[in-house]
Amino acid sequence: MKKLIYLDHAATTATRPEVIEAMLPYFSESYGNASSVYDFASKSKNAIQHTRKIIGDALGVPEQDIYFTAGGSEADNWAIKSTAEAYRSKGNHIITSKIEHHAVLHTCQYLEKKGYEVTYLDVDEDGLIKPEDLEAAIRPDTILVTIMFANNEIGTIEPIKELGAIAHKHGVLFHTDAVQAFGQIPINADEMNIDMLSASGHKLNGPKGIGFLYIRKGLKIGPFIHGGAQERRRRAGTENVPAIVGLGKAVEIAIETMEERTAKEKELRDYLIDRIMKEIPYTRVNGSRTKRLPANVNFSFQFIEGESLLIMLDMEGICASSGSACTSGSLDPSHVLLAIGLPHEIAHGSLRLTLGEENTKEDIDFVIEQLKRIVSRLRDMSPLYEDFVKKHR
Amino acid sequence: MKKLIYLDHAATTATRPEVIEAMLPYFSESYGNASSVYDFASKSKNAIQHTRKIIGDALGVPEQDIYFTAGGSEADNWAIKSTAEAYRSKGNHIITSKIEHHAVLHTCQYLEKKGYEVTYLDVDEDGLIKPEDLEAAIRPDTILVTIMFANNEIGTIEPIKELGAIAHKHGVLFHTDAVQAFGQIPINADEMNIDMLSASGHKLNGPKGIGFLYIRKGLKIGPFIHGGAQERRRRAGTENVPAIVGLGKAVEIAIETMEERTAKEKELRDYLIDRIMKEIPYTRVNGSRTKRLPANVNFSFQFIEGESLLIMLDMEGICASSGSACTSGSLDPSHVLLAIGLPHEIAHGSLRLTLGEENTKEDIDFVIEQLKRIVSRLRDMSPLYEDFVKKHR
Amino acid sequence: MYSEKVMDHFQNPRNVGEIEEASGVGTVGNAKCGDIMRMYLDIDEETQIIREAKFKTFGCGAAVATSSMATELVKGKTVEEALKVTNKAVMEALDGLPPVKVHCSLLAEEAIHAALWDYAEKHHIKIEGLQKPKSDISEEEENEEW
Amino acid sequence: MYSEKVMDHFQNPRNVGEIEEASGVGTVGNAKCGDIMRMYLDIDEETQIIREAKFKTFGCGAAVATSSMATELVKGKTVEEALKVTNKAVMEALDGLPPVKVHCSLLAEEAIHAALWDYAEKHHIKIEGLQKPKSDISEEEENEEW
Ligand SMILES: Cc1ncc(COP(=O)(O)O)c(C=O)c1O
Ligand SMILES: Cc1ncc(COP(=O)(O)O)c(C=O)c1O
Repeated sequence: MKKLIYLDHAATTATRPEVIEAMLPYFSESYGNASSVYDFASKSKNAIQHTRKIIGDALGVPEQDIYFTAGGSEADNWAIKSTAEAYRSKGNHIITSKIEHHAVLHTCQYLEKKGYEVTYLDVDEDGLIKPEDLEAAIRPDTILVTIMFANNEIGTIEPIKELGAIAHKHGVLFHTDAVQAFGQIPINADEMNIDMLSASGHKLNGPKGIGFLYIRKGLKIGPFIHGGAQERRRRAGTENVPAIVGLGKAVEIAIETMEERTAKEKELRDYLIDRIMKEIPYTRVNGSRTKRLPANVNFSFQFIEGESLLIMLDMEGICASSGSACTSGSLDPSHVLLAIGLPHEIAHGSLRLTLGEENTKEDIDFVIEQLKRIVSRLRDMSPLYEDFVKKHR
Repeated sequence: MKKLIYLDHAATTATRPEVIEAMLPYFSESYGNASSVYDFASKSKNAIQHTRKIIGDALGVPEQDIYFTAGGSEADNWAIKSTAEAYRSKGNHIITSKIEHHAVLHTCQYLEKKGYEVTYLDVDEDGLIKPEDLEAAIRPDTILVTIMFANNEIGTIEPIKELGAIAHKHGVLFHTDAVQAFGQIPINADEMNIDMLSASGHKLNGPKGIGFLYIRKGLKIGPFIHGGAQERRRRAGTENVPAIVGLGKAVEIAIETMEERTAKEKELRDYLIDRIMKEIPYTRVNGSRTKRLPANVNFSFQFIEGESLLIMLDMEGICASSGSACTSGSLDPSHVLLAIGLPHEIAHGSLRLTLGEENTKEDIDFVIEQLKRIVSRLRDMSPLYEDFVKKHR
Repeated sequence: MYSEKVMDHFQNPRNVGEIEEASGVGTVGNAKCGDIMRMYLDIDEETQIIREAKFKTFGCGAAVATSSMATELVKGKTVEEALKVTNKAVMEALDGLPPVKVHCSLLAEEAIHAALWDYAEKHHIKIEGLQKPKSDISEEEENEEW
Repeated sequence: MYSEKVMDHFQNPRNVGEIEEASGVGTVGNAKCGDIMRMYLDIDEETQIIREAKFKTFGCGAAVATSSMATELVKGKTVEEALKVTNKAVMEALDGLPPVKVHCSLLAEEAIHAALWDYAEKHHIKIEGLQKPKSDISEEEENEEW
């Protein structure tokens, strides 16, 4: 079998051995329901508190303001829908951007059907939101600004602190989807003017099916899942203790290793980008070169289509993605690439490679060679390339 | 250390070794995002389909009508809130019962605040809903009947098939919270007139944080969590592959072993009930003696209070519950016990013991001895018992 | 969830029982809330010193422990001193209580007051600073904590 | 997600390329939807037999495979026979396509028609049953499947 070169860490990651080890006792030994009164359950309770503390510390916020969810999508839905509901009497206007994840976009579209008004801010060609655009969009009836911390496709890091400050200046709540950023770049939610923040375990070598929403103390946000009194009555459902424990371990390691790990990833990232740009013509890098997640690489190869590229890479054991994994199966080109101004046929030819700590320079060299071969092969097959060549002959 | 006698299987269960073993490869080996196109992800996709098939078969429904959720509470919230929304133009009346789990009750109360009308059906002293009460409650604007399959506190099994038939006769959708029943008693959703059914993995020796909602094909129920295209666009969020695999294994085993396992549990259950009723005076059994979950025992010991009892049992290594684990921390007596007509002070003195396959007759004998001692000790301390004795002397 | 002191006083409650022909008896709380405390006091009429205190309690672990501690705290004190045994004092003596159980300590304070009130009524005396106790400490509204 | 046949025709596409001075060339699809197919036919004017077929395709795996299969299917056929090569025939020859990719086979059918139309126009002949092909097979609305 071919060696697997996994370059889709933004889609999901392997759960770390240390994380699995931390979780295991909570499946079959300390399996007690954290809400029970007997002593046996106190291990579950303590384990949950331990993770809460790790995350609170990581974000520089009080641990009791961390609420566990089943993942990033639930956290996004919760933050947006419950804010919309809780602050309805103040207004019905929400501001977001054109490059949000579907968990935010589709939630906003849902709210539009329910009578809310949503402004989708444009981004520049790097995917950056202009603070003055936010400032201009805020209205007296604006109740929420939700802007992602970093984009999942093109890796662009938004000026969150500045955007949050603008929202606050106008007395508007500020939520950020930090699913791609948390654990990859330093975040202090308090200093960065963040009122709510979503994150997800499986993006940082933690387990799937667990995430959290930070809700600043004092916000009137009600529960999204009603029922039992878990999570201080804000999120019902028997606590997923093993996954919460795993999340804690994953966050702990992600924060500890962040500096070293991401320095290495940045180096590989830039090496990969530089070589491809030099060695494959008619290629562009999507997303900001400077305000960029350490592990994100995103190219558009002119004249070719993404899925073909993915399948050919797959045949060489290389796992990559074209646009967002969540929307594969869909035929539309990525809304993010369209928002940064790419024409359709170029958006269709995009490739996302997201690095992880296990990727080596040898892996990347192999990927570069394969990319050169495959892109050239697909171009030879492409009527668009044929037209281009004929025109410029 | 004392031997632990776990008698709170209705709160949560240990994850079976076979289940953990089935899950493990999906944490760190086949960790691919099930929505990705590369071959590596097809293992995740197939594993999900495998579980879907197991559950569809278990319920006698098409596998594609099973949608994974993060647990029972999410499934209940989804079924009720999305039905309320989708069928709003038909009406705004919902019928449920007074003994539902908080995941249903609090969701209904939430909908009441949003302008829906909810009828909470009474139950008889065994906790049974009278079909004629349902029939009488249905109105032209009724859009949903949601009645639990079996009660989590007193173990009473409701006449679901009959209730479902009544709902259908009037063209009303029928949802059932089967979190306590699924895997414990046979359920054929199709034959039993069920349109939607909620269940949760950790109640049947599966993992926590995973459950499902069955939605009969053709219902216009929209997503509860918006975002990516997972679960045929009905439930966004990266699929929790290990937990889904674990759920599949747990359901498979629960169904296979149901007959033998529950026969043994019933025997122990009846032995425990019979001896306690004979050996501890001023005690009542809550819930139906015949229409009862195989593993559920629920007593009220007059003159004493439940928490004291729980702590004293805990000191002997016995894990039990008083009312619902989800609401411990609350000071109100159980709404279920009040609904079956118990006065407050008797409701406060209730004890739930829920058996599992690992419990032995020796365990139960030990529990009986401890209960006799503890109840007597607490009665000696009780002013209510003092008054009672003085009155009857 | 409980401190060691609370667990000790729950497992080995001091002064459980009745006092036949007590100088004063007070019962507070109600079954609806799940806590009823009855306190018996034996008071020396000359010295006003509480010679003995006993209790019976229907209630949770904290209710039993606060009753036990309250009887310990008032024993040997004069009526006047006993009146100053507040719920805070009971809580502190138990190394604290979970927030949701604070009302138990209030109940214990009320139980002392109720027994003293009964003593005062029976003996037609007036105890300085003692007000007719509420028979019922009802729950505060359960607040959302966030 | 693809059958082995599809994968084979994607990995080893038959008849990729151009035909210089082809008898007919047709390009269908559009970049918005992510699929563009161009088909070249070399047709014997006497016998009306397709001597050679080549294609170039910008698109997904299924688009490449259906183009490849379509060229294989029309080769050696008369114009009239080629006209009867439907998208169904292409799909069957590939052992099926995922539902979301069915439009690729329609595109392949259209590409054949477009090339034949071009041939007919250039040679001022009329091919019985051939209608002016749509240059663009646009996506159907993505339906909710449930
Ligand atoms: C009847 C019933 N419904 C719903 C639930 C909620 O399930 P979960 O805790 O998995 O969200 C439970 C258990 O807590 C239950 O017993
Ligand atoms: C930016 C962003 N937000 C939200 C999500 C959703 O997270 P999850 O799949 O854990 O629900 C993802 C990943 O899928 C993401 O990349």
